[in-house]
Amino acid sequence: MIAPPDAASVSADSFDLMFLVMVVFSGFIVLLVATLVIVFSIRFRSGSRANRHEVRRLVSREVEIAWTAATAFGAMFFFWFASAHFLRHAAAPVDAMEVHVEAKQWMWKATHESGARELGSLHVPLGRATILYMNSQDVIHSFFVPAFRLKQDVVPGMTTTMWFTPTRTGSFHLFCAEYCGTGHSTMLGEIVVMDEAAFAAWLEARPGSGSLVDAGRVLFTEAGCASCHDPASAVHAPDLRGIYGRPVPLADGRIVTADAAYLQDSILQPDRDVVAGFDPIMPNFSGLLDEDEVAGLVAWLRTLERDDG
Amino acid sequence: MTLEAEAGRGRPGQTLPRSYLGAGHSVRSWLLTTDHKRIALLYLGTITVFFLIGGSAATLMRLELVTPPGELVSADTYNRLFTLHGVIMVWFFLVPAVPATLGNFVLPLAIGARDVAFPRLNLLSWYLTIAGGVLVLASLLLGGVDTGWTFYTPYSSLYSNSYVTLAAMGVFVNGFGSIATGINFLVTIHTQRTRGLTWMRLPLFVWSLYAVSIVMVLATPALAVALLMVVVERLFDLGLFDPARGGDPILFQHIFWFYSHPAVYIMILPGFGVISEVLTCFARRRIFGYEAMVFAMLAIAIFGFFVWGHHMFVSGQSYYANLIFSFLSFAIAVPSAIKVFNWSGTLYGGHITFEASMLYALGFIGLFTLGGLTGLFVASVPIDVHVTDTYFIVAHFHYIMVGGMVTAFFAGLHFWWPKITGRLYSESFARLAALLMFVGFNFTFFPQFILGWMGMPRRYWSYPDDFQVLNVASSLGAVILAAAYLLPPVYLGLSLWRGKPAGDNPWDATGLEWTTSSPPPRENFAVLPVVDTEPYAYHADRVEPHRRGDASHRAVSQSSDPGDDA
Amino acid sequence: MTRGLHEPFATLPRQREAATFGIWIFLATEMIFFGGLFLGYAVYRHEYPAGFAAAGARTDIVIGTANTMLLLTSSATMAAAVWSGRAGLRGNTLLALVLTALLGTGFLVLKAVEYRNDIDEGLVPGSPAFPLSEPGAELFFGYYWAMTGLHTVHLVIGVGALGLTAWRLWRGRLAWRGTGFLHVLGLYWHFVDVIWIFLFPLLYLMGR
Amino acid sequence: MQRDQDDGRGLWLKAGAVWIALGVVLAATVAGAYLAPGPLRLPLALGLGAVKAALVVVVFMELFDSRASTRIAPLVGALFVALLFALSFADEATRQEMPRSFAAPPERAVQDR
Repeated sequence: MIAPPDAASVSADSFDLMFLVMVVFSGFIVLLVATLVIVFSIRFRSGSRANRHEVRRLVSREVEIAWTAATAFGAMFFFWFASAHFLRHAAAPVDAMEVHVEAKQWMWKATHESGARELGSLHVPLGRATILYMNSQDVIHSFFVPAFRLKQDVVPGMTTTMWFTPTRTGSFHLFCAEYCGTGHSTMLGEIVVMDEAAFAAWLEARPGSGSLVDAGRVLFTEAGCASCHDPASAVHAPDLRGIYGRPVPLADGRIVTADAAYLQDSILQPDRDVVAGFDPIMPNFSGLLDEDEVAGLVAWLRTLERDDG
Repeated sequence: MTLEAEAGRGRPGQTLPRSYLGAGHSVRSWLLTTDHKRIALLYLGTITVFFLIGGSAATLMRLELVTPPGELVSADTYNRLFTLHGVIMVWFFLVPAVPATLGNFVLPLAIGARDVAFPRLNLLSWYLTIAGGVLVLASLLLGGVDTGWTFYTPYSSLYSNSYVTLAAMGVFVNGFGSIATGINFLVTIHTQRTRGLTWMRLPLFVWSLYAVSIVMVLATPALAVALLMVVVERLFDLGLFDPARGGDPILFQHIFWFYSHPAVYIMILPGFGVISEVLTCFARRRIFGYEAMVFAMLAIAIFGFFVWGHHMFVSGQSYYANLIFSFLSFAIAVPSAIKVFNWSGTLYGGHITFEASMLYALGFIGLFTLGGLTGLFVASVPIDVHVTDTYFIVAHFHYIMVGGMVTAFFAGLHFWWPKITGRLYSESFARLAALLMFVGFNFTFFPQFILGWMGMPRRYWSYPDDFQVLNVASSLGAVILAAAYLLPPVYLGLSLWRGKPAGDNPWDATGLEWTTSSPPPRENFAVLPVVDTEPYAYHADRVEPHRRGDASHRAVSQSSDPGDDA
Repeated sequence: MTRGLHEPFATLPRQREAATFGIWIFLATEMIFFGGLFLGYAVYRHEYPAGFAAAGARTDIVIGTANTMLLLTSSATMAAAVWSGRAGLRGNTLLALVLTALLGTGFLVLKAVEYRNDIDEGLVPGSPAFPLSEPGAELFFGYYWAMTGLHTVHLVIGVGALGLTAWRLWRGRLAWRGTGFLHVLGLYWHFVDVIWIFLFPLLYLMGR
Repeated sequence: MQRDQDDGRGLWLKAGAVWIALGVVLAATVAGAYLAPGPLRLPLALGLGAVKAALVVVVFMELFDSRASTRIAPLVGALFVALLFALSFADEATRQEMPRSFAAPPERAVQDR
């Protein structure tokens, strides 16, 4: 399907207009050059009876000056056109909602002003300016939301910002656009735009909703565990059903029992005790999940065993 | 030992000396040669090998991208593939392709010189390229590099656990080859022009080599120091860009792009020169606006250094820098546009024939125009914010580098092949390859503009399903393109055995290189030529347009050429 | 046949001009090569003036100044070598070349002592014994090592070239008359000296 | 190739004179680093460095005895270093001032190789 990207922010609409103007202009120039080349090629092909008089120096200089001036004018026009748009959208409104975004190989984590956190997704209210303050814990990442026509690198050692006002509800792609290592193309997320009321309700329900097990179940999907550990996943990762309490053979030959401590270590220091037959590809979640969240995940894994019998 | 001292040199009427190809057949006579023509052939062999390696990597990537999930290769392998493709194609194919290969062969001939100013340095350049290539290939054999050709810190310096040091050193060493070539060409053009060949009589190909040498000499050291800083950071933990110690990863990008943006012009400027030679020859027309073309090339070479920041609009650099670099990037559109219009103007009033070189040249104008115009998109900050690091950028720079430079390389290779080898290739096969390349190229890369606009990020091993249709289209085009690239080695290779003798000047071209025999003798000219006209005097009496007719006419005129026995 | 004349040149003066032009272009590339490191230094100094002052005060000003004097002296002897060569004074040239090489070696010896002291004091980025806590101090020493290290590599190459040249001159294997070879070598040597002239105040005199 | 009849005393004197000048400027540079008022130290040190460099470049390297094209080469080199500095500082000096991190300080990741 070749469909134009969703336009879901204020700047996306003005981007689309500007893009269209440039496409039309470029199309015109391509047509002009192609016409010149093709018409001249046919008319002045060897053996044609076209009139081939010498182009006088004076004329050729005038033509030269004319198209140099025209190009210079065009270039400056587009600079003004683009920069005016850029400056209009440079500064965020003072009342913008703040969200802090942490990037890490290879996941996104957002913290709302209320303290609510989410992994791999970002919920924002419709029609309200939102500003993101972004930090990276390791390498350079880039926060890219095609539907907003916005992208900003997230650089370790500094804070970068990005702001937008969503204009459509729905769920949109979030990509990492700066190459960041093995999992770069799986460093995905979604931006969920909700109307104000739904967002308020979502935020309300966010911290400590339900039991530890429920939190763990939600997190198992949201933090991206399921994308690899689901039995149907294409990634080669251990199946976690019934893992709790079982002996696990490790790559270095040892055998350990998958108790709570082992599961917790595997989430926070995945490189330490790799299961035999699997590559050490699991990302390190330390710094992204707090103690409660890890505890929730472990609790959820425990129930998995019970369900399986 | 002076050349003048050799007995019997330079006397008119004497039988022509043996061709440079016959001046020795041992391996040693090639590996220790200081003849610019032989060094050019060494480069030709080298870049062909690297082109095949880089092309294979590209083919594998396109195959992987046929389906949305990563199925063919692992993510790590894919990352190593695109890094390898970039590193090899940029530094071991595109940068040496026209300057060190065609330029090396043609430059001394085109200015009526016996050789470049420093022949031994010229050979050293080749050895540096080879040494760099060996290091890069060694890193490939050990397990590859996964940083992307841009080597961004801190990923390259602190996080990547691949063979970054080895590959970076390879590029570093190769860079010195590039610098040596640049110095050599600058000094050659300054000191070795033959009598009467004033600056404003230089063919545009020579001017383009002059401009590109300036860029090579001034830009490459920045790459060298950027990579050196990454290497010492990896080896000695000096932390030059380490954010944990207060370092600034964006600083690396400034130094890197101070080289790598001008490097785009290293890769395209010589193409401008080649196209100017080919167009004028097959249109039988003086170049439209010679002076403007010269100044445009020099302007591009110099202003190419002012615009690097447009690669960094979303990097976290300051708003003010974004505006400054955006302005400067728009400014550089002007000289590029001058060139396109002047090439079109050159066709006006010509006697145009459509040999393979000419087809490549005409294709170049179209592809470069599209590549250049999409440059306006990335020069505008708000548009670049959306399209940068997506397939739009991939398509944009492939239009410039493959659609532009590779097309120009083939145009030049076909144009000078009879001079290099003394043989004519099959014109119909060559035309077929040219058309196939044009079609295959557009088929491969035009869909990528749309993909980027839809938001598909680059360097993705797997991708959401919405992008599949265009990815399949692009991969299909890549098959055509790959097939087209395999054609020239076949028919050009065949021409060495089966090709008709070319004669000294098969295209009736005006450059000095066409006044000596094909292939040229070791010392290029029996008597150094003297120049008394401006270049591209196709309108002059001695090359009346109607003299060039169909191929049969040319064959007759060749058979009367004496002394050609290559 | 003129000794030292190479293809494709017809006359020695022309070849000399070309060689001079070539080496000057090379030196221009070297300026940009070092320029990248100077830029890094400048950017971080702009960002962390206090850290850079504190770190700059820890370098060894005695050895630094002595080394600067050694290099300045070697530049004078190098110039004497080039001028002697031009005047056709073989003995004088040889003497001046050897002196220059010795002064360069002296610099390297002092630098080695200084490096050892630096390591003993833990003035190495990432060292557990790194004595300074100001932000940016580690970056200063990162650049200190990178810049002086790169300069030292250039100097080693220079001393090697000087030694080789002196030996070839002594054995009569060098076409030194009129070829401009000594001048080219001298230009390289002086350039390495000029780089140090700027490194010295930036690395040793800040924060005194 | 005419041979100079003197034993080269002239050239040693010339080199010695420049050497003394260089030594004096070096002494001034070191003294300035301790004595000059703070904000002036860097420009003073670099200015005196430029004087030393100019002595070496003009007298020892004989830049101005060369052909015009040769003289331009180092000038262009210097100009492009200036360009690198100017445009990089156009960014570095005008960055938005913002705290380095809004979260916990980034920890060093454990590196494999």
